[in-house]
Amino acid sequence: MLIKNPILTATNLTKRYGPGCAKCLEQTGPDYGRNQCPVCGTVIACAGVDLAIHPQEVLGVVGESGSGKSTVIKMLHFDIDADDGHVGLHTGKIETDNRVRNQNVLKFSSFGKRQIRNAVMGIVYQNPHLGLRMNISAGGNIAERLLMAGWRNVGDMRKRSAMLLDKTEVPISRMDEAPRNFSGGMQQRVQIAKALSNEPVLLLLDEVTTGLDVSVQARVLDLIRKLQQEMDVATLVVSHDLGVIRMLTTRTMVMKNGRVVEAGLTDQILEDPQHPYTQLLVSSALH
Amino acid sequence: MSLAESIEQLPEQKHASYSFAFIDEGAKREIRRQTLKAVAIPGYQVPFGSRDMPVARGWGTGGLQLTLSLIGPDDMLKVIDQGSDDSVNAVNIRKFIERVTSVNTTTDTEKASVIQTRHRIPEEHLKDGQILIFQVPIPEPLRDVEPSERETRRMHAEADYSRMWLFLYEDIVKYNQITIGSRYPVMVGGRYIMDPSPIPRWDIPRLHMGDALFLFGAGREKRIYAIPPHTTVEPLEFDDHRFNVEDFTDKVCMRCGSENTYLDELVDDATGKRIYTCSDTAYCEKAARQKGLLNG
Amino acid sequence: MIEPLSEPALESAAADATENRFREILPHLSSGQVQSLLDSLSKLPAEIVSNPQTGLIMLTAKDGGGEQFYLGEVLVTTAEVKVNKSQGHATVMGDDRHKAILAATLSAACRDNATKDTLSLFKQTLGEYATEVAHMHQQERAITASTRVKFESMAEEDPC
Amino acid sequence: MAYVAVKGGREAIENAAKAFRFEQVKGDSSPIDIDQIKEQLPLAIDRIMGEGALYAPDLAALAFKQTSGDQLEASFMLRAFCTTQPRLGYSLPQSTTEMRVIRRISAAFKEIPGGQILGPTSDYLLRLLDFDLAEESSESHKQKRANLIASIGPTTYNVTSFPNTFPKVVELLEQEGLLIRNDASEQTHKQRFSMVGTQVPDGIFDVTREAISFPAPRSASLQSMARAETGGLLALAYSNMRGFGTVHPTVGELRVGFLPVYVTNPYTQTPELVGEIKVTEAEISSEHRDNRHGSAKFTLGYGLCFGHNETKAISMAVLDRSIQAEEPKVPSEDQEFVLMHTDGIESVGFCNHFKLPHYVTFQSSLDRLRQTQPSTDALKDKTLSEKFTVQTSHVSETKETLS
Amino acid sequence: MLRVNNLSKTFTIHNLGAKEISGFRPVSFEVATGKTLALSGPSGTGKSSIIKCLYRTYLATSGSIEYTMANGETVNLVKLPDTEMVRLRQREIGYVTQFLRVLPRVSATEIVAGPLIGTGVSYDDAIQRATVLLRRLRIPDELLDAYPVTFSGGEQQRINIARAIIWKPRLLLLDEPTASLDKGSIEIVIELLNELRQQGTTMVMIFHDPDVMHALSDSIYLTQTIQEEECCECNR
Repeated sequence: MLIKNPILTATNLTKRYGPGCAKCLEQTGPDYGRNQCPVCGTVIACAGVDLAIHPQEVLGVVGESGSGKSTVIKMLHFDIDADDGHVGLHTGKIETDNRVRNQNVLKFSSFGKRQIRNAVMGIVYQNPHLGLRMNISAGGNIAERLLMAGWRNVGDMRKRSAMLLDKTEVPISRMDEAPRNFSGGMQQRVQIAKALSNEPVLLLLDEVTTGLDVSVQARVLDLIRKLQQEMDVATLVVSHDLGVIRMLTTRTMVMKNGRVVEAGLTDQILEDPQHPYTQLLVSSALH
Repeated sequence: MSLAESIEQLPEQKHASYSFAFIDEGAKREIRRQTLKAVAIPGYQVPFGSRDMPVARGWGTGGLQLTLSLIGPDDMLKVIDQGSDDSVNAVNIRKFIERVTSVNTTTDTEKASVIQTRHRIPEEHLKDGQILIFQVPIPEPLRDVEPSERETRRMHAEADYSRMWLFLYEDIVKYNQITIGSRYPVMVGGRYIMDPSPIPRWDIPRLHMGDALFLFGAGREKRIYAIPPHTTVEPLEFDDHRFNVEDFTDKVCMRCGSENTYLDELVDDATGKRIYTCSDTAYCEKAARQKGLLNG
Repeated sequence: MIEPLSEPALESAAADATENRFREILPHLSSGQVQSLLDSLSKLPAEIVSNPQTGLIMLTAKDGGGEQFYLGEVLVTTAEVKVNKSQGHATVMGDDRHKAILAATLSAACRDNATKDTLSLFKQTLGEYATEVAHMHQQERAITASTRVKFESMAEEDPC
Repeated sequence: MAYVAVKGGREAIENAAKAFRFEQVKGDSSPIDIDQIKEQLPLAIDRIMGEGALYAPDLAALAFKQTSGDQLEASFMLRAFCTTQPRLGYSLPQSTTEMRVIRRISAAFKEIPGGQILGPTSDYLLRLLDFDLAEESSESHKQKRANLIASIGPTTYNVTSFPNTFPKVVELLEQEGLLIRNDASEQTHKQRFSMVGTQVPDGIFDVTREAISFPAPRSASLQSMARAETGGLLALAYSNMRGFGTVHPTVGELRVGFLPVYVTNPYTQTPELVGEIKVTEAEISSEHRDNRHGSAKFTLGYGLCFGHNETKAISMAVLDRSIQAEEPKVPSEDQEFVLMHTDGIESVGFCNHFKLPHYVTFQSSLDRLRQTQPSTDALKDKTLSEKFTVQTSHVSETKETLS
Repeated sequence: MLRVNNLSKTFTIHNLGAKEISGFRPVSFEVATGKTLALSGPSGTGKSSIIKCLYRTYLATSGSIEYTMANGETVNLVKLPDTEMVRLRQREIGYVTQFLRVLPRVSATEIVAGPLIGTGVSYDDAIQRATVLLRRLRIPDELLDAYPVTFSGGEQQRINIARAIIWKPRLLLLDEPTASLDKGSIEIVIELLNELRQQGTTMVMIFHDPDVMHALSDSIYLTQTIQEEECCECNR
């Protein structure tokens, strides 16, 4: 059977905070219920995480706070440097360049990483302050990514910004207003518009609905799902909320104490969880 | 010889004797080395161990250190401030350099081999072999969008200039034009965004593909950077919002009659009317003399 | 009373007792005193190798944890003097050529076997100044000691 | 007519300098002797040397006199003087444990080994004007000295039992394991150039020879603060202590005294005593919750400066502690912010440079502003007085439209 | 096309001290291409669990499910990598239950058109075909653009069935999709499923109503009660 190659493969993603020692990996993880090494005090934010994201698919990562799921997404977006691991890209967009093909992009210079990020990624953070400049107009926020990609025509950028804001259901009349004045849900929609502005191959969503009112959460989720269908962009969804995972994803990884404890089809994870932690997570969510 | 005799023969101690060009030789060598690096990487800000000068930080110590480390006895020096050779600070700096080097000075742009300037490029075309040294208060073009030096250095390293462009974009959104007056950011050699020092936009086009060497010294901020001859220098602009210089349409210098120079705007005490004169006073004088407007 | 020298200086094999003592006292001498000490050596066959140089040394300090950093510069004068075949070098604080020459000369003389024993007048004068400096130090020390806060001792007298 | 004269600048400058000198000599009093300044105003001299980063009391006194008592200007003169002087070498690394102490107190412990020594301090003096000082003569001056010596002199106190050196108070905390030391092994910075004729020690940053970049090694930040302006350090340290920060300092130990200075003798290769310099040292401790070990510990802040300047040493120690914050949340925790804004010479120069003419740039801004204003063309040829009236009415029109 | 060999499922409930619960007695059966098989047996014999194992919503504990794909290649659905299973669900295997599990705030036609769009049909075309199908299932026009969450049980089931059959899967798994339908509706469903059958869709099904079962199935597989010690079926 012909399976399209994944656009991103990551192996052994590892991030630790602290000096590290020989016992760090042995004595942490879900079996011990901790991610801090009892010997040297190092915190293992995540270790040995493998994942692959295929074109157009939506992969979920679920786990409680401190499970390492946000660390994973931030390492993939190069927001934090991985201590170990390999990430290869096969997006079909930038691999014509031999410097990217078959390379571990984690080892790239920050300049190289920035170029990759600009070319193929979009990210939406839980906290809009991380993804948006609150004092810059909504249109300007979107234009920033276009400027990164080399756009140099104000009129063209404004057209594209307007189109994206329209798509994400932000009134175009507010394009020149700063997101500081917007509601949380609207800020999230501007963030999504910004993330999509460079037509990313990979969209990273980090707890995008956490902190929003329930009704607003629903609208943002609907929007993401709609855009996801329309734009066929591969998406990594990180959330502690099984409802979000159920609604958006087809495959899911479950993380605890910095490790992946289980991975499978989302309906299987929800209906036939294998790992004790997943069973606990599912039973507490459903009942 | 006895100790008493030996002491007798000691030359008299001279307290106020400074070495040529004030700065000690080791420091001069270092500044030259950093200058060479700056020339090799056009537009890149090279950190250097800026020395304390006997003029205040912010008063041209960067330009002064460049001038003093490069100047030789055969050089012909010109110093201007606001385009004028007789502006107080220009006078002060020229006096100091004369005192510690005894080089010859001139007001004639054409004759000068080294020109130290604050805020202007002379109107006359600078030739191959001439060096124009700018005094720079704030060498970091990204300072207005990012206060942290650590962060701006990262931005330069990664050519992450979107925030600078965004600043210009927002300006256009708010005011329908870029509101930067002087200190207009430029892209040098297609790689580094550079602060051209607070020269007016009028002077920006003359940095592009010039014949002379442009050096920039920021003493307080401890940075040297350069535009070597024949380097592209492009003001940041959008396809649909072009860079433009100050508008002096229909205005002429009342002293020399020049129609295409950067002008100072003055208010006539007697009439209260606005009048204009060339900012570059040496050029103005030369032009006036050529037109027979001045004697001598 | 002059403080004893710290370890590194004492360990120096070449250091001469007179020179060490002189070194301790030197910073506290007035220019007149320096002059009379120079006078006591005036007959010494001494040649100033190069003119005394005023300049800076960077003071390397250590913080509580031993981390080294530069505290600031100290104005010093250095001199090199040759007595017969012995070279003497000295660095003294301040812009003071005579002090530097004096110190360098003494350093050279202490290393020169021929002149080593002709320093009696110098030693005598130095002795007088040392007493004066020591007296001054003792005064300062006493003043410092007088500002020590005395807390009542809570502990029983040690029976041993 | 105009701001900057086309001609005549040179003459005016020279006369301005004369006018400045005239201010110093126009009174009838006799000139001050350098020694008088040095001996009778030692704290001023200490500050000048500290901020000028040059230990040279005679030059500091001279500079103080020359600048009419402007302490920052005097420091500035010392710095400029340094530029003209060759660097002959580096002292041997000197620890303050060998300090000849004249003052030494701890706010952490009541009784400390060696005792609390108050030394020469004005801390407990009432800040009341002493009008007797207005009536001093050489004789009364000497008499005062004699009286002071007599009242606290050698006979009264047993000097022999007075120790030569004192143990460090913070070591008491260290022995108990209550202290996290700064890791001295982090000195990884290498000098990128070497001076002619002198051996430059590795691993110590020298801000006088190299431009600082961030994050800066600790040696760079200690040196920067040691030469920083007292008031600048105080303002930032105060902001932290007062609540815009988390350092709650306890002065573990404050000492004032004399530090021996050694260099290596080029012939004998042995340490050679050059002299001694007065310094002030402060070690402050602040409680710190350590995430790694989950327990609270004390961390140290360190301050050391030329001369007797306790405000500076304590402020420096507080800032040394605060800028070690991993994620700066307030200005005083941001290393770049603290180090870049506390140098007195640099900030005073930049502040004053705004006095220089800026009209080329102003003209450029004017051009921009006029373009953004509606119909200013009509105003251009009017006289100033007319212009003001027009502008006023323009503003009121706008207001009406808005309301 | 489908060969189930000694398939079993045991649930390990870790929160109850790793208690093991059997899902069904091991089963083995085959279904040829274009044929339909009904699972029949008393309630509690794990019929739904078997279907879920076939769809990989449950992970089988042992045994194999050999499935021959459209390209002729045979794979074991128990071991198939997740991503390939996702692809099979998009291209070949459909699944329908009596419960509507769909996204909220999506209109009836869009829900039904969804799988078609997934196979590459244009949005407008897919909506058009969904509308036709829903009308055939007698969904009133005014409900076509409404959210099915608000529909009656019977209407929801019809939406569910429409969604399952519109894209004509190669293998359709049905788990009581007609449980609460009225007789008229059931007849339409039977008619539609028979049309699918004639077009070659293979089916594995559970129908409580024997009439429906007989109307649709070529053969029947009887499921058996789990042994006493194996306890009851998991109530999931």
